[in-house]
Amino acid sequence: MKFDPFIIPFNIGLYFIIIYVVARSVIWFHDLSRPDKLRLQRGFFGIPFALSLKEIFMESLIHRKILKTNLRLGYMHMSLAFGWFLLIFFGTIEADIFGTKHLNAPYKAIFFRFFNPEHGRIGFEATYGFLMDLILAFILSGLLLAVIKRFYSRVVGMKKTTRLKITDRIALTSLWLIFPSRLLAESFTCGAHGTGSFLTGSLGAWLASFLPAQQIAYPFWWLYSISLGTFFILLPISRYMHIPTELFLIFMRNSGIKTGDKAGTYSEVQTYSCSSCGICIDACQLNFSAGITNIQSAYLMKAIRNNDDVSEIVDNCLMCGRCDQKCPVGIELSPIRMIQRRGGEAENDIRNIYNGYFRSRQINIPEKVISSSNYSFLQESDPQKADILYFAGCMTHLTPAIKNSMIKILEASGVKYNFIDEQGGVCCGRPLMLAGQDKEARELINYNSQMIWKSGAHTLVTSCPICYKVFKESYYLDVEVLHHTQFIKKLIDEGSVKMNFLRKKVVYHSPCDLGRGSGVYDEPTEVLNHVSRLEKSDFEDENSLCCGGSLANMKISSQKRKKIALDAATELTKNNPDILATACPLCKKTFAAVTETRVADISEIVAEALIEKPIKINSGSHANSIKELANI
Amino acid sequence: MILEGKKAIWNDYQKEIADDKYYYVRSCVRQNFFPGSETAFLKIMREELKKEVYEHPCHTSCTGIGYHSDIVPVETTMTVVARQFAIMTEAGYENLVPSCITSFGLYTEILDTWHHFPEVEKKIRLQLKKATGREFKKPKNLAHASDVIYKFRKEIAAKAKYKLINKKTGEPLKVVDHIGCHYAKMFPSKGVGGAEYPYVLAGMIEEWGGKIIDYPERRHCCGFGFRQYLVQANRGFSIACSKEKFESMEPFKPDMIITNCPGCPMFLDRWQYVINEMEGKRYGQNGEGIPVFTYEEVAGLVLGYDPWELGLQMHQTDCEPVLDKIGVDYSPEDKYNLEIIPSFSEKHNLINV
Amino acid sequence: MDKFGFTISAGRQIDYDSNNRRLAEYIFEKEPSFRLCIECGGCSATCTTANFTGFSLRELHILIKRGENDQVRQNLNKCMLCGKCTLVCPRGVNTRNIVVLAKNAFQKSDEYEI
Amino acid sequence: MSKHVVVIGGGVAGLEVAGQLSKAGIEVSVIEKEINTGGHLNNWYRLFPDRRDSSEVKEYLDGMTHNHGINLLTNTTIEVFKRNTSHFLITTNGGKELTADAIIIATGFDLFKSSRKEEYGYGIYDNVITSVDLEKMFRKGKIALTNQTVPETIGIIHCVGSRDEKVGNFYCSKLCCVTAVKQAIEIREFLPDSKVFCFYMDMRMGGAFYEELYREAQEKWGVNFIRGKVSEASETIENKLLIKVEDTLAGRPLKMKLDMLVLMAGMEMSEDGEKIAGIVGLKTGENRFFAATDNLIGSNRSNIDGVFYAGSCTAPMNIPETISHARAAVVEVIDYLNDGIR
Repeated sequence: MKFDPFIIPFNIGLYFIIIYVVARSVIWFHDLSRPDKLRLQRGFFGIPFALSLKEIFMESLIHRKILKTNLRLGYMHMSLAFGWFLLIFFGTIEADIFGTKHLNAPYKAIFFRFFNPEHGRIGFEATYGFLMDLILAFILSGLLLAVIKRFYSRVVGMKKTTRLKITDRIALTSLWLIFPSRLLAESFTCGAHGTGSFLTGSLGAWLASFLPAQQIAYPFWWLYSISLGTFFILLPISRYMHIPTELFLIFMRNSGIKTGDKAGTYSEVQTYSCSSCGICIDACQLNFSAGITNIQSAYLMKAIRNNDDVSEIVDNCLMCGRCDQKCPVGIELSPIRMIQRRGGEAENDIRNIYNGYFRSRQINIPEKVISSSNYSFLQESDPQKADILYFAGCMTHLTPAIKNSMIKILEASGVKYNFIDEQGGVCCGRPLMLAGQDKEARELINYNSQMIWKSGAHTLVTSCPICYKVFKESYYLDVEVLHHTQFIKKLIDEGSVKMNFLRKKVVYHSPCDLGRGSGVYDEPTEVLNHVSRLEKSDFEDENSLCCGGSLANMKISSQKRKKIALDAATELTKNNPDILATACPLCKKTFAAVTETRVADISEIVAEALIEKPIKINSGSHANSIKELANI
Repeated sequence: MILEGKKAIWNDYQKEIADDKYYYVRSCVRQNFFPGSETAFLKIMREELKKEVYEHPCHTSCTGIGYHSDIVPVETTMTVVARQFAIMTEAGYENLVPSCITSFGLYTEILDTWHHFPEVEKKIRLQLKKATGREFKKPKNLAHASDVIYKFRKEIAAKAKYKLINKKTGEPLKVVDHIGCHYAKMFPSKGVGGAEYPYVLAGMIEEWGGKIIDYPERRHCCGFGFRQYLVQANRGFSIACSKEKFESMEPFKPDMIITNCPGCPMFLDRWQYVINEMEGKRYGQNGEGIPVFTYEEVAGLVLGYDPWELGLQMHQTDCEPVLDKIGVDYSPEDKYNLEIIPSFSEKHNLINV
Repeated sequence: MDKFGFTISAGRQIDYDSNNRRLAEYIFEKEPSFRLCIECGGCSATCTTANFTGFSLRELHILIKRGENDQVRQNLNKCMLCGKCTLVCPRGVNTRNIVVLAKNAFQKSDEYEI
Repeated sequence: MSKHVVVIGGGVAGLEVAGQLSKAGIEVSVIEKEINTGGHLNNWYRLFPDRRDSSEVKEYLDGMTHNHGINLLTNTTIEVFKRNTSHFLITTNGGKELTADAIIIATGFDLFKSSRKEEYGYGIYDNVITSVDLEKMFRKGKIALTNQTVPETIGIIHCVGSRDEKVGNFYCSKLCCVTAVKQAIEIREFLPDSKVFCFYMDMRMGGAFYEELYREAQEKWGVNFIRGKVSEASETIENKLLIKVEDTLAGRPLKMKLDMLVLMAGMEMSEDGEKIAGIVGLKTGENRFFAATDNLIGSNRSNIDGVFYAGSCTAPMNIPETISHARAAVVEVIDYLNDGIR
């Protein structure tokens, strides 16, 4: 037998998806900026390609990251992806070795059992058949988990599972049908011919014992083919588009392409690469503390793919970056969210299937219309010259203890500094950026930049991680920008300040913009280790919690903020530390409102430990009297 | 609107008004603004009501305009007023009837001040004595001229030739009453009907057949406000005040406005012209303005006096629509005929005939 | 008109009934905490912008509620969105979102036809 | 022989005093000028802050009087009051003579007569009503304008007759703010489509759970609060009420049209209290309420030995305060009866 009409649905689907993916790849490549194109070209002939292959194997097939965070969920994804891959891989080899000729059309491998019903009775053939049954059983076990997850997500250790739209449902159904229909089709065929291994053979024999196996097999081959064909055709308009897209994403990422601040190919590839696995939903504090369950990144990606109005989703996010860290696909979720914030509200198109395949791409997000200069009232600044600038930041002015501690430390260190916003400064601009108002933010950035430049300083120290992040990322400065924890670490290393060791148990809360946002994890903990007994918590470094006070969330109510803060503080103070330390005025203020534990900024702890006037042992001057000794 | 409620308030605010032997003091500005009005008052009092009204040639301005414009100090004003009282005392009268609302308000205010601060009165008496050698008795009764007309509104109605009724439809004319701010706003108990629901003009209108309109901005100043008008740059505020009133009364479709103050008819009348010049807007019906009258003019009309003798040709907003509605017998062609005017007024233009 | 040497002055009165309060309704709907303001002025006192120029978030809230949209538009963009106001607000009003919503509303339409 | 105390006034304070004294074994007579006891409670629908039905408090007070054998003289006023060395002689309007060992004055308050604020037009404009009129509407279960239509915009003016030198009341009546908030909520409950505006000078939400109620009014019921004293109201041609107020927080005058205006009448010394002050010879204060001998530790004591005050005849009080004040009066009376001195 060489051909049977039932393979037509499969063939249509297969060739459609191959053509679609190729066409789409070409379009995506075409839309890349020139530097990114070069990066991709260079990547193709270099190490990135090898790295990508490895990553594709590890992440797209094995799903290493998901396995690490959630074994059962990882197994589910692995069994489906890797299992299917194995099935195709060994199926193709099977068809090549045992088939009538070499180099077969794909359908010959997929429907091998149909075309070779007598195959696999003895010897090596039987062993190979055993392998194929094993792989199928592997997939089916994962499928079983997937089905259960859909109806009861906790089985796979997930608190929430993603909600589906109609095309996703059809695609999902066809996906679910593929493997059971293959099992049944093969089993009936095997039953009729007395072939097959432990799975198909046994099941087939049993079914054949009371059913006309030969007649029933044929419809199941049709079903198998239709399921495959349907799945392939729906792939581009369902979330399963992530399967081919992710390969593209991995390659782009390894070639060094970044999201940037405008929508483009890379952000689009990323949104398509989201498999809606839901790990971001579980990571999200808005979900598990505040009960806000419709704004998480998976939903945002889906809404962008669907061209839905995302305005309600994008602004309701703390931008803590926990989901970025957890995303198994490595999608830069926060930058994509920022792109949407900048874009304002998208027009809601009339949705149809056609749009699903050939929709207007995300490149054309309408720019917000911004009125002319808003901050013309700002007087030109004339700062004092200084080596080091201290910029407390708006929020720090609401936590005078931090400000005063920093002054104490700066004075003790003996550096020549200028407290640049002592009388209240101009906002750093990040809050505006977080609201998607980059142009306004740029006005403030220019103002502050000018001030910093005029001061002639070489170092800029700030107490606020929000300011720190924007100084680092969006200011064009020729000064070294340091968060005060980094600065204190430097002072300690240089020996400019001396400290007592405080016999206090301290737990450190890493602020989002400092830790995940700017990658400053070590200095704060090193400083704390230097002056106190720093204890471990369950939420450290990348896994830190958000205090809930984040300026990034425009929508959340104060009650929900409080709930997030309370949950986070409860977790962090589980072991009754003396101090809940943080490195951000906003975190401090937020936590202080919800916990009995003393909340202090690292600068406060350092200032407390500071030996303000160290007795200079080797200095020429020495005390003339006991009273004088007491005074120095 | 619950009329009983209003009546209860009107009953609360009744004042004593002398019934004869009046010492009448004219307004500084009215003789220029609406020269027929004061003359008409004298004619009505003397000829229709047969009352004794005395005027003194040495009477001066009460300085109210200067006082309210922060030009004349209060002690100076009080001394000037003390002199008026002295002249009245010398003439043997004790029922003071000012024609001007501001004078009335000022006299009331000064008498009240002296009542509460007798040492001030003593000081003023001394100052008057030093300056002029005069002494005075305080008036026994102080009533505004409109109070007097209010008191005799029924007598006037009995002699009336016309009623404030639209002759064609038989409907009462809709009348807006506007009370001068200084009449009762400072001392509600000194005004007929008080400050919130003044009855002095409403009583006349009701008696003479018209219907009073109660519109939201009835309390609002006409826009004179002294300082607002005296400085040209401020006149925009003055006219804005009048405009606010007109806009508020417009939906009620008033036939006419009646006033009891020297400034109010002036501004309500002239500003209608200016608003029309500036914005092309008129507030009356059929593209006309709303005619503005003094209470003496209305009384004169009711009694059948000739409109031109009453000085209605001096109005900038034409009065003819109202005359036509009432059915007044007048000759339009004589509006500016100077010859007929003295025949009415020559007698009463003289003091104390 | 010039010939009089003055014009009719515009009143300062807020005409509540003829003002367009769609902006306020829009913000009430999107940010219910807008209702909770008790006009303490804490936001204005701590305001970064108010340190430099005449700007009162408290007054801005009132003007939005009264439909004095022109005045709102003239001042709204002075806000730097730094968020201190949200932190000091004793009633938990989400002050920043109110500013952002108003900005968005003005961007959508000049006539506040939200 | 058991002692006899006469309580003048059968409102909240009077009944509470009577009940408590009776429980303590003292013979009590209550003189009430109206046919029914309960005083102002009879006019109220629900009570702040928890919006319980006023009848619940009424039931409690009735229980006090019925269960303890109190001699209740309704429809009764005092004509003559005399003092002998150790007791008081009272002659009522019916000619009845009572001998008392001590007297408790519990004459309560009168609501400010809103028509005295002429600029608001109470009794003149159709749809200007007082807080009591509104409570009556609540009781009837229907809020309607005089033309029987349903109001859409309703304004509530605080401080009518309170903190107002022009009507001779310098003091704060203290309860009108919370009454306004309570009534605003109730209006919104009755008329979900209505808009309610409260015009206040200060929100004086000092009592327990008052501020919470205020917040609820803003948050849940969307009541609008505009800070400023309404200067005047007038009727428009559509028979709406045009009010003028300064929106002091915007620093600008404001005008708006309303369908209905509710005046939060303040509390004043009752007229009958004033009469009794004259008959008995009791001192009254600058606020015209009965003057206690000591504002800190003797707010129940009068200038006459054996005569004590209970409740809002001494100052504006809410119900829990009145009840507490009444119970305090009971202690004072018992002390007096035991020791013969106060």
